[in-house]
Amino acid sequence: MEELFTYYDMFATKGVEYLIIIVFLIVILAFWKFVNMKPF
Amino acid sequence: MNRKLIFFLVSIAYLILISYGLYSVYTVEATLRVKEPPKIKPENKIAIARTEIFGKLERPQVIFNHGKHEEAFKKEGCNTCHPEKDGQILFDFPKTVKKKGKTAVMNAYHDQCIDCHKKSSSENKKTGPVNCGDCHKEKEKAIQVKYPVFEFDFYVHDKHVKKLKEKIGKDDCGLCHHSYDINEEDETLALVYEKGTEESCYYCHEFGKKRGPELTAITTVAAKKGLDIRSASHQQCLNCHLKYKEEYLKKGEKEACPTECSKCHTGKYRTVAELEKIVRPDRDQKDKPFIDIENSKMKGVTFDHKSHEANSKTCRSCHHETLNACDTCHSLTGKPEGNGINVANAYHHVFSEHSCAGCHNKKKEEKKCAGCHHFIPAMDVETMNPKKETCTACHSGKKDQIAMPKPLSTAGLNKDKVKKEVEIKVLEKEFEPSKFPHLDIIDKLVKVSNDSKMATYFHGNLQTLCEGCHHRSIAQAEAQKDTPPNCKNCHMTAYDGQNLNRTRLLSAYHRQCMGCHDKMGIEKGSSVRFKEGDRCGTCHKKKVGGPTEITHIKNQNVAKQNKNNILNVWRPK
Amino acid sequence: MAGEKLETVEIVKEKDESPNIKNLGDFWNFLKKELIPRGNIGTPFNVISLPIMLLGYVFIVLRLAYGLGKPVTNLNQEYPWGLWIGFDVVTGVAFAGGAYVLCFIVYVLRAEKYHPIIRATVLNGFLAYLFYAGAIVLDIGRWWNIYNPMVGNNFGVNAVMFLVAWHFFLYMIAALIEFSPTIAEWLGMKRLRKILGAMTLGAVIFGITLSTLHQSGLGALMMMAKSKIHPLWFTEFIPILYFVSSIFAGLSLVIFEGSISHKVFGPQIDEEHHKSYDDIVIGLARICAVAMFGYFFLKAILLVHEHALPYLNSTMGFWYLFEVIGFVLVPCFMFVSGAQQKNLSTIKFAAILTMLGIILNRLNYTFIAYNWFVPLSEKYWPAPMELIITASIILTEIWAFRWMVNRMPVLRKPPAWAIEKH
Amino acid sequence: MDRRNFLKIIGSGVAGAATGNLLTPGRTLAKEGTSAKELYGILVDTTRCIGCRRCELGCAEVNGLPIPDISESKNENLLKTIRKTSDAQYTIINRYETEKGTIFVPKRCMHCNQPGCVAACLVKAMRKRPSGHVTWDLNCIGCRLCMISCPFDIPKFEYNKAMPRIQKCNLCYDRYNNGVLPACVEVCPTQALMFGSRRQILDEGKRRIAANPDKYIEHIYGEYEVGGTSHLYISSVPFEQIGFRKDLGTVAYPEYSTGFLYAVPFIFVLWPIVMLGMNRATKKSKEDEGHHEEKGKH
Repeated sequence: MEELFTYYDMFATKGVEYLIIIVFLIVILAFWKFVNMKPF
Repeated sequence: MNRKLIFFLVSIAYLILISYGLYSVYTVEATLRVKEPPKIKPENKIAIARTEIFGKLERPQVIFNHGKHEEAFKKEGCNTCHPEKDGQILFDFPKTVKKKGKTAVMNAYHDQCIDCHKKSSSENKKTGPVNCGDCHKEKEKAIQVKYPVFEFDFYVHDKHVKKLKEKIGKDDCGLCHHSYDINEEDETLALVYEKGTEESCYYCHEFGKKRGPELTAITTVAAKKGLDIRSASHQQCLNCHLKYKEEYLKKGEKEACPTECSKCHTGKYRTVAELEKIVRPDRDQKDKPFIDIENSKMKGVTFDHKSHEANSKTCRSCHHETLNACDTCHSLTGKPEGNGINVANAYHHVFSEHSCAGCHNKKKEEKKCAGCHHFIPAMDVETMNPKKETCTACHSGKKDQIAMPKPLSTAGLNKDKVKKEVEIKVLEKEFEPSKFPHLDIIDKLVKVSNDSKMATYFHGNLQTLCEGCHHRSIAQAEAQKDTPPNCKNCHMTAYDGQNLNRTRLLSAYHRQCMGCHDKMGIEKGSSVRFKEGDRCGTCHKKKVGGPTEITHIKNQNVAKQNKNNILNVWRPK
Repeated sequence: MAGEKLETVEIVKEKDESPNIKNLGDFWNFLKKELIPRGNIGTPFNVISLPIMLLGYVFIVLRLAYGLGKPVTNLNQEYPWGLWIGFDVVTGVAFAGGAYVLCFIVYVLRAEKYHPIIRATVLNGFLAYLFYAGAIVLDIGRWWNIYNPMVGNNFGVNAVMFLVAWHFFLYMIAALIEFSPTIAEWLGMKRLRKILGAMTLGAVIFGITLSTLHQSGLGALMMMAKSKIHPLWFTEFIPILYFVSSIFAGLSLVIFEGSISHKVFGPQIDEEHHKSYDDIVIGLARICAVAMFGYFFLKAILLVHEHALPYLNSTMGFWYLFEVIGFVLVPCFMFVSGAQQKNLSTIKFAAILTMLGIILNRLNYTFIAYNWFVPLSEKYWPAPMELIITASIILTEIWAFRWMVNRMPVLRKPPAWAIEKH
Repeated sequence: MDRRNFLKIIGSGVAGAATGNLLTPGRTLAKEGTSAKELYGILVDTTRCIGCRRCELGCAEVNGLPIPDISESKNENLLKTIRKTSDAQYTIINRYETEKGTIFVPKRCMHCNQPGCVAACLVKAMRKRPSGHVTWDLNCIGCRLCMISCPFDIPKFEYNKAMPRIQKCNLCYDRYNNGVLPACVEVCPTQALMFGSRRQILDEGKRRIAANPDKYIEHIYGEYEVGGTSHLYISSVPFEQIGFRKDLGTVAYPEYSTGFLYAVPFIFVLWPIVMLGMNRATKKSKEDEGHHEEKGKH
């Protein structure tokens, strides 16, 4: 009579997280270059 | 210089953002619980969402004003929008869907609506919108349009029977009732009508929860034709109504043969009492069938079918959609048709609406019964060794005769044994003893019992009523004792250390009395009363040294006792 | 220290002969001599700060007399922790993080470039702990029991608070040891100076470990408030977030504080330090930027990880975005561009933004996004007395800082005898 | 009781530190069945409570709190608002209007099997007694982390006292030691409260639900919530309608802090090693570093 049992996928977000990591790895390269650019 | 200016502006911007943000965050109202989508009165409107086809909608649903269109197309007739098949209008929409699939249906909708609107606007008539936003209104997104189910009760049934009779001169139930011959090869001839085999529409036209090979076969056919209960009944009723509407209008009977949604789906339902006088449809059922399952252990039951007809709104409420006798589907061991429920449970299952026991339990929940009965656990075949009388009440084994016990009366009561008024002094420290009008209550109960036929039949004798409060007290034993069956005979004043769950006297009284008052809806002395703040007073008259004074005294004691204990000293705010 | 009065900056010429202290008597005289204020007293800073401080001390007495509740603080049953924990302790400690980061860079990684500011930073960190973390004594309801986590027989070893308390205590000692050579130089205790100097590396490493743990520990305190903190802020990784944010929080405070003390104590600072200073700040800016960049992505991942995306489109959501973008991403890039164009003002501005962001972040955890769903009537905001007490604590710390800087070789070169190569 | 424990603490003093109190982790690992002692608690049947507020009276009397005025007139206004337990009231009764009519709900400490407040306390002032009572002691330093860590907002702090205490229901621990029922249970006129071992009250709750399935909803609040509580509720309406949070989850609250706590020793071992290593590694690359500085300069 109470709420039904629903399956809660605790790993639902993993895929996106990995995507973010990939993005991060790419961006960090650019960022690192940017940071260590010779001051003008 | 320039940069300084920029910094200044940026910091100003940040300041504003922070202060505004803080303000809005502090004044945010909690969004912990979701709120109900608003319902509107369905004034012949229809919410077109068709989520069963479209799934999640890209645009808000359309609230379609059916009434208006009906008005507009009086002359043209329903078939302007609704498809027609061999003289019968099928009340679904759109008229023609080219092929399957979401987009096809969507286009069909748009074409049919918008084309018509365009057309009539080109004929510069007053017409509906053609732009998306005018039909798919964002503000109507969450609105729910729910039509209450129409109940084709005995009153309506009877009316139809009479009307049709005076139309065709004889009563021909075949106009509505039919059954489907699954073995018939020729589809067109499959629908047959045979007198005395009428069923409820739900029997074939409600899908899903059907049992038995034959019936499932039939329902699948019905499903293939898309004749679920909704469309089937609309088709059946409305076509007929449309046919006769005109001539009734000529006669000036405006109300006859309604076709607007809200005329049938009123949401008003007749009560059993209102329907009591109506003659029930005759399907040559017996008045007092003798139910006797062969080679069953119990004696047969003579069942007063007639009085039960009068006390139920539809045949379906006992017979499921089929109007067969119970034992056609429920055998001693249970068959697939009967959902595997054996005959014993079919009659005695406590929580079913269709079984005797279940229905009677529902009755016991009614105000006037619940007072006593909500304390008495529901009894079914699983109850261990019930009293003999309990079974024989129904299982008399006497064919065609029902021994109706005579109504109860308090005449025979021994007035000096049965107190007129009982004084309860359990709380006399705080209150005056509360007076319990013993005899009046008995009289009241007797009256209640006598008013109901069912109660009269099952209560049998006065002792039964006593057991409502004096539960577990055996009449014979009480007769020999000279002390009355006091509550304190069993319920001790203190807690039972061994069994903390045993009810002690204090709670026995409160729960018994207040429970009964609650259930019987007697405001006075029920816990509902606590709303008005008038609490103990109703039963316990105040006395000096009552709660208020006690509170005061105790408060001083606590204060005193706290004085000499610095760490525990309590300072009022 | 509250008693002593301020001097404007005035050149203190190198003390080549430092006091030689034989016994307590000498020390006492020396201290008395040192405690005497120097230079003029009526500077605007003093005129403003002194009354505030004194008022603060009065209020502190009030708080001890009348308990925590109104009128002193606005704390209520819904919000057990307010400004004193949220700002003084949690944020203050985060700002003190600069000490351990720089120690790591200088003593562990031997980036000598940052050596000139290490003493000031360590001193700053030490004082921050002493005063801000000391403020916890005010906030603790039953302060007379404060020794219980250290002495007695019921240690709640399972409690995060227990760790934090001990780490505070130990880290203060570690920081003191790190700083102690300076004091020794001030007192001219040559032998002691040697011993203490030898102890530095050990103290540093111990200190860094402790900092790692209690910086994150402060976050871990909030772990059991799961049902109260808004899902956007609550994650199982709060400790890590706190640790990472403490890195750039501390460094940006170092930048900020450095820029001020370079104005105020300018004359004490020798030439080459002055020259190298810009370079140092730029370097710090770079470190900050990278740390913040990482922090931002951590936030992004956690946002997804906690299934918190749906909340973004709400008032709290916007507040969250404002915090993450406005106070992490923006300053991050300001730092970088500032470093590019060797433009200190940009960097300083970014530093200020970052510090603001940290304050907001910590306050979010303690009372803004905490119990966010209670009605406005039960919400908490700092009471005036609370604010003044906080202000007075900070000011006191600044006074102490200034006093020590002016007396001890913090910014100026240590006495000749003390310069040893490491 | 406070004083007694207080003296005990003073008495044992520092010497007690060695008595293994340190060595054994403080968290109570109370599992029914496995331990000879059982957790005790109260089963609250919200369908029986009639909102007479006698429990508030009894509780206040026993615990030396201000006696609430439970007379009719007062009651009315009080019950209009949904109240919370306060530093002057360990237990309160709230009134909710639901689909099944008026329902009165007594609220007090849930006495979790794994209490957040206990896990949060750095001086073991909050303690989960072997008998299941969660009690507060005078060695508390008043950091109020227990208030933050309690999923039910039960511990309350006396803000307006120079010598404040944390105030919360302790299930009448001292009465329990004297073999007396908790005050609220003692005075309840309808036995809406049933005291007993958690096993008993859980069984009883299930029995009642099974006996009248259409009266109760099939859920015992506290059976699994926050890892199980010794204070159980059964109700005729879904619990969110009578002011219970359904989003607390079934994880014991201390579990949330374990992640950090378990990491601490490892970091204490690893960090020094790693940093010593770094320090050693950077030693050689001296001139290299100088080189860097050259770069930085121009």
